[in-house]
Amino acid sequence: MGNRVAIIGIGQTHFKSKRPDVNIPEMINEAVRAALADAEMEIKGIEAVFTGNMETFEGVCHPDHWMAVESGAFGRPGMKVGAAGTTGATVVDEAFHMVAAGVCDTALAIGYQKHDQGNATGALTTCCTPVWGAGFAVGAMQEFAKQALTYMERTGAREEHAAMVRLKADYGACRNPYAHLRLGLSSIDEILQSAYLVWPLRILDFCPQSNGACALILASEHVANRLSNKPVWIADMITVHQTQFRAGIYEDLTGRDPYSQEVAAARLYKRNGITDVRRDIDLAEIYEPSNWQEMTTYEHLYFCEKGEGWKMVEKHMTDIEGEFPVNCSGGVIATNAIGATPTVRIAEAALQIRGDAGERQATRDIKTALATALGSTNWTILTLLRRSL
Amino acid sequence: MTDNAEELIHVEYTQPWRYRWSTGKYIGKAYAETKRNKRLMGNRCSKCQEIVWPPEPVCPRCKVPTGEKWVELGDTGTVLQYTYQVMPMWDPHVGRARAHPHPSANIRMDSGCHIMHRLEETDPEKLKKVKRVKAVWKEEGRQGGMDDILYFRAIDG
Amino acid sequence: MEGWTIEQLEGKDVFVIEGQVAIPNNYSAGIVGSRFLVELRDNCRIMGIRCPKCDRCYVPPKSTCMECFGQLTEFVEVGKSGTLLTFTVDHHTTPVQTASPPNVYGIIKLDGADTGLLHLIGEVDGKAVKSGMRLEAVFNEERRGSILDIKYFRPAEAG
Amino acid sequence: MANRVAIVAVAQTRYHPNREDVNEGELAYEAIAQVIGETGLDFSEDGGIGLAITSSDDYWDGRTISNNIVQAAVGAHMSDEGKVCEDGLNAIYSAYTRIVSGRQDLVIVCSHMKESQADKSMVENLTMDPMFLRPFGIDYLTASALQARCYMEKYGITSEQCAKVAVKNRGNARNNPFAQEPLAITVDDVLNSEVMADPIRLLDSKPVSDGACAMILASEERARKLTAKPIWILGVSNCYEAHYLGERDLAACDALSTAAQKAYRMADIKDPVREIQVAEICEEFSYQELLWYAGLGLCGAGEGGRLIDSGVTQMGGSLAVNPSGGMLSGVPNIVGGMSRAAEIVLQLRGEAAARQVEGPRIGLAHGYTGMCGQLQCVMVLGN
Repeated sequence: MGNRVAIIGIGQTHFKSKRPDVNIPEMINEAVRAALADAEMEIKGIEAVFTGNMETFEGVCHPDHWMAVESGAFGRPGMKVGAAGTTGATVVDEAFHMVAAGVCDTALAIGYQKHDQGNATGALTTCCTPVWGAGFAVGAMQEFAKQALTYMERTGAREEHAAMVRLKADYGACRNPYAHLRLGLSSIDEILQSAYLVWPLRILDFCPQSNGACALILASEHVANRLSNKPVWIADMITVHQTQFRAGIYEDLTGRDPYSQEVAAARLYKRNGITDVRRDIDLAEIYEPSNWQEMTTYEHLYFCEKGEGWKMVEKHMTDIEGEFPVNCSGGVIATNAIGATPTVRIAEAALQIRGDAGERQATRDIKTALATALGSTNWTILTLLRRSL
Repeated sequence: MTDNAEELIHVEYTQPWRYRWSTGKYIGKAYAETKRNKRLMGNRCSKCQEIVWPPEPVCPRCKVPTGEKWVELGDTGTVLQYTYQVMPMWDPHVGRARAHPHPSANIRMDSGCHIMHRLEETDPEKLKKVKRVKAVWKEEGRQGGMDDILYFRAIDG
Repeated sequence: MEGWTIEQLEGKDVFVIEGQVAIPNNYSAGIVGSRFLVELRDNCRIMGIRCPKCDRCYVPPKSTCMECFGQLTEFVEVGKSGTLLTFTVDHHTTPVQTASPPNVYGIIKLDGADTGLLHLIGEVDGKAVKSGMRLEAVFNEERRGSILDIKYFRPAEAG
Repeated sequence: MANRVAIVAVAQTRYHPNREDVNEGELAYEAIAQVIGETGLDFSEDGGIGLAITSSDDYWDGRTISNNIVQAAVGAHMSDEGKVCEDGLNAIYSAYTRIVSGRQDLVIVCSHMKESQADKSMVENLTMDPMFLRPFGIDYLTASALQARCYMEKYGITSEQCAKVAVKNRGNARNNPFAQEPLAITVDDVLNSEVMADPIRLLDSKPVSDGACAMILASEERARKLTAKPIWILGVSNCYEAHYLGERDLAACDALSTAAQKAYRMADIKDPVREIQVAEICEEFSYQELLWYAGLGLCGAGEGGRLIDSGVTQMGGSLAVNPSGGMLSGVPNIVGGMSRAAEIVLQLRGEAAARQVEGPRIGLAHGYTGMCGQLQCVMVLGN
């Protein structure tokens, strides 16, 4: 199906809570330069540029227009796409299809968010139909809280398990120079003492609001083989979105609506011959805005049986040194620049395949990796990466 | 040359964005029913027979037109999930941070449809026991929409 | 809800809601933009940034050259006077404009710059404004680090 | 390239200054229901429509993730979905790549917009750099007036020549049942209308409009079974301009030239004036049609005035431009490019009724997004 597509350049900014030293285009430019340097390319070699963020978080309409020069889009094809929390993967999907279609040989995909320019939690509440949901002002946080409660009730997971997820994430983040929250935590007690934000979510159960950008350079097979000695191949990408008012329900009441992540994973595994996930995939970078979602996501992605995600955490199976490492980078609870987050998942998974993840490199050899993207209304994009096709 | 070349400037933008949103025909019908008759009305999909809520012209699941088979959701249901907000959060629709004293809940109505609304009970301990609930309607000043229900009150059985 | 009005369309079960989305934004000018704004505010100087490779001077300054994608660091002061490239006498009323119409806007190529700067034109009747005319910057008495620290450009004295 | 891509069904709503009787989802569904009905397709996993790509804008809609409202209508629940935050022609471009790559064989695209529910100036001002442009409180009209003067003065384009575009397009709109503002006006009417931002007058500008457009794209194999008149996408490309007006040559439109040249190369078009019989282009202001003529290679730089004077682009001319009435007769912003492509499809199928151009084989659709056409998209279609 289509031309083969590889990632040949990876660049990200250092994610931070404040970036007063750059405006939005300049921040994007840092990631673009880093990706070009990684691929040992110049901007001349890029044929198309795709950008994405959550627009209302910064209060800039058509932000791709303001940053046209800094993103490299000036004089080139490209477009801005938007798909809630999954946007950072949608940009990659867009670039992937451009190259797979043979429309161009190289394309740049940029996900970014500069949270310090606005109010993301406030902006997110406007995703409800204004004429319907307004006044309830429930952002993603409250929905995640409800999911956490249901998860505890049904599976036997405890707050301690959520704390273990943070501890694991912090271990990775402290080894990742790009990560935002690097707390140096040593025990789960420190986490269990942090204040509740939205019950039962504590401040340390939740992701921070980060500023940053991530850029990937995609190339067709012949260009990738010519320019790169370690291309990472995009074996497949899949998108499954779910309508808004199915959101927030951990399990559908009727039993008829599965979770979008489950559907996406089942379809992806089927068409790529993956029958035993932990055998056929070596590592995952998943989008978990809260500790609790890391555990439920394991289950949705068939890493384990239903109701047993917390056991994987308890057994340290998903640690950097574990048999099935998940989020060696520190994940989303350590760094969340929403529009960049799914792009970072793909970037980090690709770095692991290249063996270029430095101190956060998984112990086992990573040949195949899965990167996920999650939108607040339960939208999903999955990317399957391989060292060779 | 100035000495404070390292000073970093910020530019504020505070103008609210104004809109005239339409409910459209389907949500409009639901508005009219809450306003006039203190009734929650959804439309039933002609194919799967599920209630579409809030009402829409197309059933998301079956991807076919729902038709206009209107059905009452009733006033009673069971709380499935709830949460309460500890810190005030920015509400862009009113333009300031505000707290929501009433917990947000997902409620399964006895008609089978699930909705999102607020609970009357605010005590965290008592909340854990709230299962069966009933809508408490505004007696006066109903304008249409979900705000015509003040909150859901705990009931027995 | 507070600050909203709901109105039912006559004879229809359709409602129109007048409401708002109000989220304050606070934009970083960044190091390059801040330098420009601080110079305007403190010294009434207009700074450009020059690409040594393309020999092109940008006003307002930017950190990336649009020609060669090079990173720019070389600030240069440009003139307070320049040539009007194009203009409009703007009569329409909008909720976002800062002064009631008519407003005269122009794009001015300052002496020493290679790009045009969008700004207001003042102290002249709209009918007397002509492309190619010479203009000079008039600064506000009170300046706060904004592009509007330049009050407007007015016709320059002879030459 | 392995796969050819065809447009197999198109639909538009009637464009209207204020559709407050419907929300955006219901409005979009008016067009979507038609293309679904016409093709008899469904969204089943086995052989149904596999992907929906919409184009809309969070700021116009007043909500974040603006595609939420059309998700059910475009069949995107538990399915593949994309949203392009640009003019609708870019959404077709995106859908095109999915089919050429062989990863989808049926895609529904939809563009929807209710301009009546927000304020144009507010949204447009929000697209601008907050440091150096936004504080002036300007909008695209002001920016376009600066461009119009620059272009007109450089090439001696007259207000009469611009007015001729407004007269032609609004006159053509009288043959288009979807058009919002079919008008029999004269050049004098335009020149005597209120000055908005000199040199742009009220009748040089497009009115506020609500509407939606939808279409279904298919691979060659599926297209052959779905319709006797598939319309093929022969070439498509887009290109960005720089943001700051002072960094651009406002009398030129380099991004449009680049996009057009790429699209022509893909479509193997060497002489667009001879090879293309009908064009639908986005002109929010009358001067733009003249400027875009040159960008699209339909005339030399600065010759747009002469081209409109020659009558070539009138109905009955050898290259009719905007037989539908174009944007000036009232089409919402984001929907512009998609509705242009829909009109070209109707022309190439010979189904454009009273606005039909005689026997076109190749048609051109153009759409742009942003201040003074910052992102330009060009598509060549053939039957």
